[in-house]
Amino acid sequence: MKKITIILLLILLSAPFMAAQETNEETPFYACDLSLYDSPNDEGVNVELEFTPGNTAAEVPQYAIDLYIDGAFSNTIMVKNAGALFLHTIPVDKSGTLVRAEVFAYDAQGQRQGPIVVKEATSAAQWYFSDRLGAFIWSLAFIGLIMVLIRKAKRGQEIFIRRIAGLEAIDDAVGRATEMGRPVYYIPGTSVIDDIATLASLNILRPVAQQVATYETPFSVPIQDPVVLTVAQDVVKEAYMAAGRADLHDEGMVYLASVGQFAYAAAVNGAMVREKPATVFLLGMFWAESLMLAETANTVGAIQIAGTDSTSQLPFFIAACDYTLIGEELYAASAYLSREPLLLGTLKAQDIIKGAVIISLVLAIVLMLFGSDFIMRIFLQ
Amino acid sequence: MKTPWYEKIMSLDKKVLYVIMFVVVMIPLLARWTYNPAVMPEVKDIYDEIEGIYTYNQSHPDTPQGILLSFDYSPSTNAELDPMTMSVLRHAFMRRIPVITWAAFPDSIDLAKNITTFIAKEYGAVYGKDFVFMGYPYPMTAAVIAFGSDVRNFLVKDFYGNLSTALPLLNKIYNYKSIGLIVTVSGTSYPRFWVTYANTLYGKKIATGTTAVSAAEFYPFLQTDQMIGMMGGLRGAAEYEKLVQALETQVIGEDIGSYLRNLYNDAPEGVWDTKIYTPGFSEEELQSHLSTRMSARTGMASQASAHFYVIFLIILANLGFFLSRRAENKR
Amino acid sequence: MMLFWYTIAVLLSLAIFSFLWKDNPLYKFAEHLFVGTMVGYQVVMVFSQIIMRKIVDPITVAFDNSQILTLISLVFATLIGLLFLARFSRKAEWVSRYPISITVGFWSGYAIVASFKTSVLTQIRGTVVDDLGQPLLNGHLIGDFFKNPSLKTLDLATAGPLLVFGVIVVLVYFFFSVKHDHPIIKFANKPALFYLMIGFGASFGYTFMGRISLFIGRMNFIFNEWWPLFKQTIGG
Amino acid sequence: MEGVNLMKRTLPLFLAFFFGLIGIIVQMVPALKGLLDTMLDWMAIIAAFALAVGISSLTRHHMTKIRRKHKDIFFSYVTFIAMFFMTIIGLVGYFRPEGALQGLFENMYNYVRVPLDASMFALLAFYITSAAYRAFRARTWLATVLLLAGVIVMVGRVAFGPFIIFNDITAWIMKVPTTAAMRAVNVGIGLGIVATSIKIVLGIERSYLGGGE
Repeated sequence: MKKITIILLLILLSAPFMAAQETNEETPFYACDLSLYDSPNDEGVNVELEFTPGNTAAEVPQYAIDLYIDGAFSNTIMVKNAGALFLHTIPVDKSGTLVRAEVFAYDAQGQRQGPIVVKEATSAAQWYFSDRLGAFIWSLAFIGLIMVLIRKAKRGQEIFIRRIAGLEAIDDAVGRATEMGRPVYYIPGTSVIDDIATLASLNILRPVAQQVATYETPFSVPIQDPVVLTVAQDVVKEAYMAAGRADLHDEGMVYLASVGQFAYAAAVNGAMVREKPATVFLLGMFWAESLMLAETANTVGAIQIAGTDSTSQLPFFIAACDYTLIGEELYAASAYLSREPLLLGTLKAQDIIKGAVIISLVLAIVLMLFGSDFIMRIFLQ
Repeated sequence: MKTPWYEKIMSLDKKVLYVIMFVVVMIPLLARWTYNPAVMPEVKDIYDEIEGIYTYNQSHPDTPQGILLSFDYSPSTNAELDPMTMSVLRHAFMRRIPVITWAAFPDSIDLAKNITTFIAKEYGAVYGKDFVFMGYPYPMTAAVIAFGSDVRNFLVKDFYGNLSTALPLLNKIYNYKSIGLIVTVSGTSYPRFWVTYANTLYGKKIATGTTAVSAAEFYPFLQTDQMIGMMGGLRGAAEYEKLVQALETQVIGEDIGSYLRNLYNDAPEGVWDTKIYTPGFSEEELQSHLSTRMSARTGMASQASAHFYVIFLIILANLGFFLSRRAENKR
Repeated sequence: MMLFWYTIAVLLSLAIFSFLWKDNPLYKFAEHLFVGTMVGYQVVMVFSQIIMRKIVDPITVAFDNSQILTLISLVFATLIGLLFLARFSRKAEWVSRYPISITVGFWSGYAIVASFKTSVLTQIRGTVVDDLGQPLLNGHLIGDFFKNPSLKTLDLATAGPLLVFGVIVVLVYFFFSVKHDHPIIKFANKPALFYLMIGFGASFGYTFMGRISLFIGRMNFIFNEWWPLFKQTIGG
Repeated sequence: MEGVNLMKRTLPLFLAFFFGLIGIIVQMVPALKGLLDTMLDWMAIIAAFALAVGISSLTRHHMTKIRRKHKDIFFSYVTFIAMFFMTIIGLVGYFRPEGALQGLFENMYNYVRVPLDASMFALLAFYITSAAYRAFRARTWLATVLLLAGVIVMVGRVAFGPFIIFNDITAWIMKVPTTAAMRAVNVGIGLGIVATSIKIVLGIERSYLGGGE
């Protein structure tokens, strides 16, 4: 009772001075919406700030946000009241940093009021990308399945693989070059080694080189990227040795034609017109140069066996080449050609995962018809 | 035995195809044929939006709305995209709408600067008052968000090193409130980025100019009104160019040549900063200013004749194919 | 001076175009010049962007600030890179396999989760719902068509289902380890090829326009940039 | 012999496995962004040295021509001169950015490299014509579908007046069947990439090391 009296007295006394503030306490005049939170999916060096003004620009033309990092004042951000959401990312040095934001309002007279809102947040490092978790689990399942199927394949279980026309044609295409006494060209795409398509192509290069070595046909592998060059040199050399024709191997077969896609295309087009290969392999990742190489090969009368995982270049290969490996057929080629049980096992695993993906697609669609996004959340996240 | 004609056309020498192709593309280009496109609604929408800004500015002379034009393309796609930026700038300068331009990539800085001043000069636009060029804002996301509050804090200086706070235009137009339209011209997926930030966060109107190849990617945004309009490829550029030329005839008159020649005749000294451009046109400059007024439509004429040439070839090849197959069946 | 460089650009362009007629010394010259210039340019880029910016500068900084770990990391990477030079010796050639297997291994591991997410899950998601989160198989839209049959409502009602059907049949078409006479494969075969051929034909036709623009762009350079400059310089 | 084999075969396979694991981890763990940055720097540094191998290969290719007195011997010299010229002016320009050579380097870039690039690219206008002429023939029902889709879209791209209907058909073709086909192909490619990557990390696929056992 005594306390209340004192408070009442105090309020009465201060009333003339604090009239403005008093109304504030009931329904605060200055308003804004501030949220401060740790940035998701990072190593803990950012805190996100979202700020929406709550007053009109006439009432509060400008806000100021004071930032404190681990208790020490860092800087002030001035925000013009545009009536719109203001986003800011606050960089900090390390994870576990405490960030405090205090919002002040500048009234029409330019007086600083507040702090009207204070918020805190601690930056934190995340241990996994929440949005990549689904893909990670699928990949783990894929790896497990490959292990199981490889074991089966090692025990000698037959694995059926359908016919892939483009790969069946390799034999004839190399044979044709031999008969005509003209060279075989192998172009492993124009990308770098980071591109898995390049690796897939280098995996096909080995059996092709072996074939060429056995038939004693001239061989040429022009390359665009130095790292790919070193790998391709090894592949071709070992293939010639495996075919027992190390004597035919020449270091100059695999060479750097040029760097840069169009300079490469210019050089290879020139080489093709001059040497008139009978067979040209275009396997790997291509960009706009795909059609230049394919058309020039056609002009000199070569059979072209093409394959790429670039969907934008596939139409050109389909139109201009004799045989085309579409997308995943390129990746399946090394298993198909070698018939090695280990590789065939992974191909089977790939089909099973694909089946699972199709089934989840169908289930997700059916469940969506009933308004449930269960599959979407769990399997297709 | 003589080969019948239909067998011959099935295996025409490529050289013949190439030479005819060359001729087919060159004739419209040299003869300055222009293709007269039907204007698609998505292109007309951009035009109407800018006209809307003009009407608004007429009634609000002290608080005008401006246009932010972002050069989101590098020189490799300039054949299709230059005519778009030129037409949009012509439209804006003709209507005295304040223009802010910038370049999204380091190698588009020169291109953006050249085109902006090239067009500004045609209408005697004054740097700092009628237009500003902000160079290459980096990082782009931050710059786009900075426009939500006050871009002068983020881009402290313009491309030429002037303080942003010293430019009259930027003191009037420094955030999205006074930007009537954002135009992004790009051969990349940058328009998507503009939609995400400027449209979704700030509700700004976005108009896009894009290459023929990327146009399909952005149609869904038109349907949902996240973009108010789109110019797709050379054709979209030709449509806009046509609209702008019609407007120019109405505002300035038929004879653009003598308009340009007389533009700086009794111009006062010191209005135009010679660091930006020198007033007056040489005859050669005049020619290029005139020819860029129809470059999309002459390009489009070549484009259309190339398309019809190829379709003609395809029909020819199929005719040959059918006739030879019929002859074979008879045998 | 400007004219000199512009003229070189025009002559080189014409030399490249001459290849369409037949291989000739002009093209050969442009081609070999192109190769040499590009490789030289690459050397400069590798030197300035990698050797200087990623090796020399950071090592200097790390050395000055005695950041031992950074220093070790950089020196180690450089040593691995230097192993490529083992290629020049016949005996130690195999040592260059180390940098190769490190690069190949890292990029392969790096690709696994990323590819699964972007190429598989995101694409499949896009087949269930569209950009705005609406299901592609949408009963309402089909209902709308029956209420108000027109081309527009027909398109809206069928676009989703046709897309979903297409994705599934094409996916099935590429199964490797299922025999051809399997009923599902047999069923999917024709529609899948139909979708694929439309897709490839349309993409081809669609790109055609852009490719012509490139040539027009070159010709514009010659006639609208070089020629006026040439006239101006020679005439004046 | 055992030891050499270990060094030649097993260690590279182990390195691929080890760094493959790192690749997976940095892809999944945001907290290890620092490691990711380090690895990306490493990859750039390592790849830079391969250029030496590349240049030696290019040099050998042209030296062979010169030694054999090939009829194109002159052009091989062109390549060499261009390469050394570009390298020298570029490197000198790097150390003296204000000097004349830097300007020359930029001019070489803008007026030699850029037009050559653009002209090669522009050749596609011709190649795409001859490819269309050859491929778009109604040989089988499949080829007919390819042909029709191609022609409709080509007309649709430049349609005017009464042909404007082709525009709508084009939009539909691109939106429905083309998206479906490309999407399915992409999914297959994604699975192929994942499978190939797993094979490499696990050491099942070893052709890139020359192959064999």
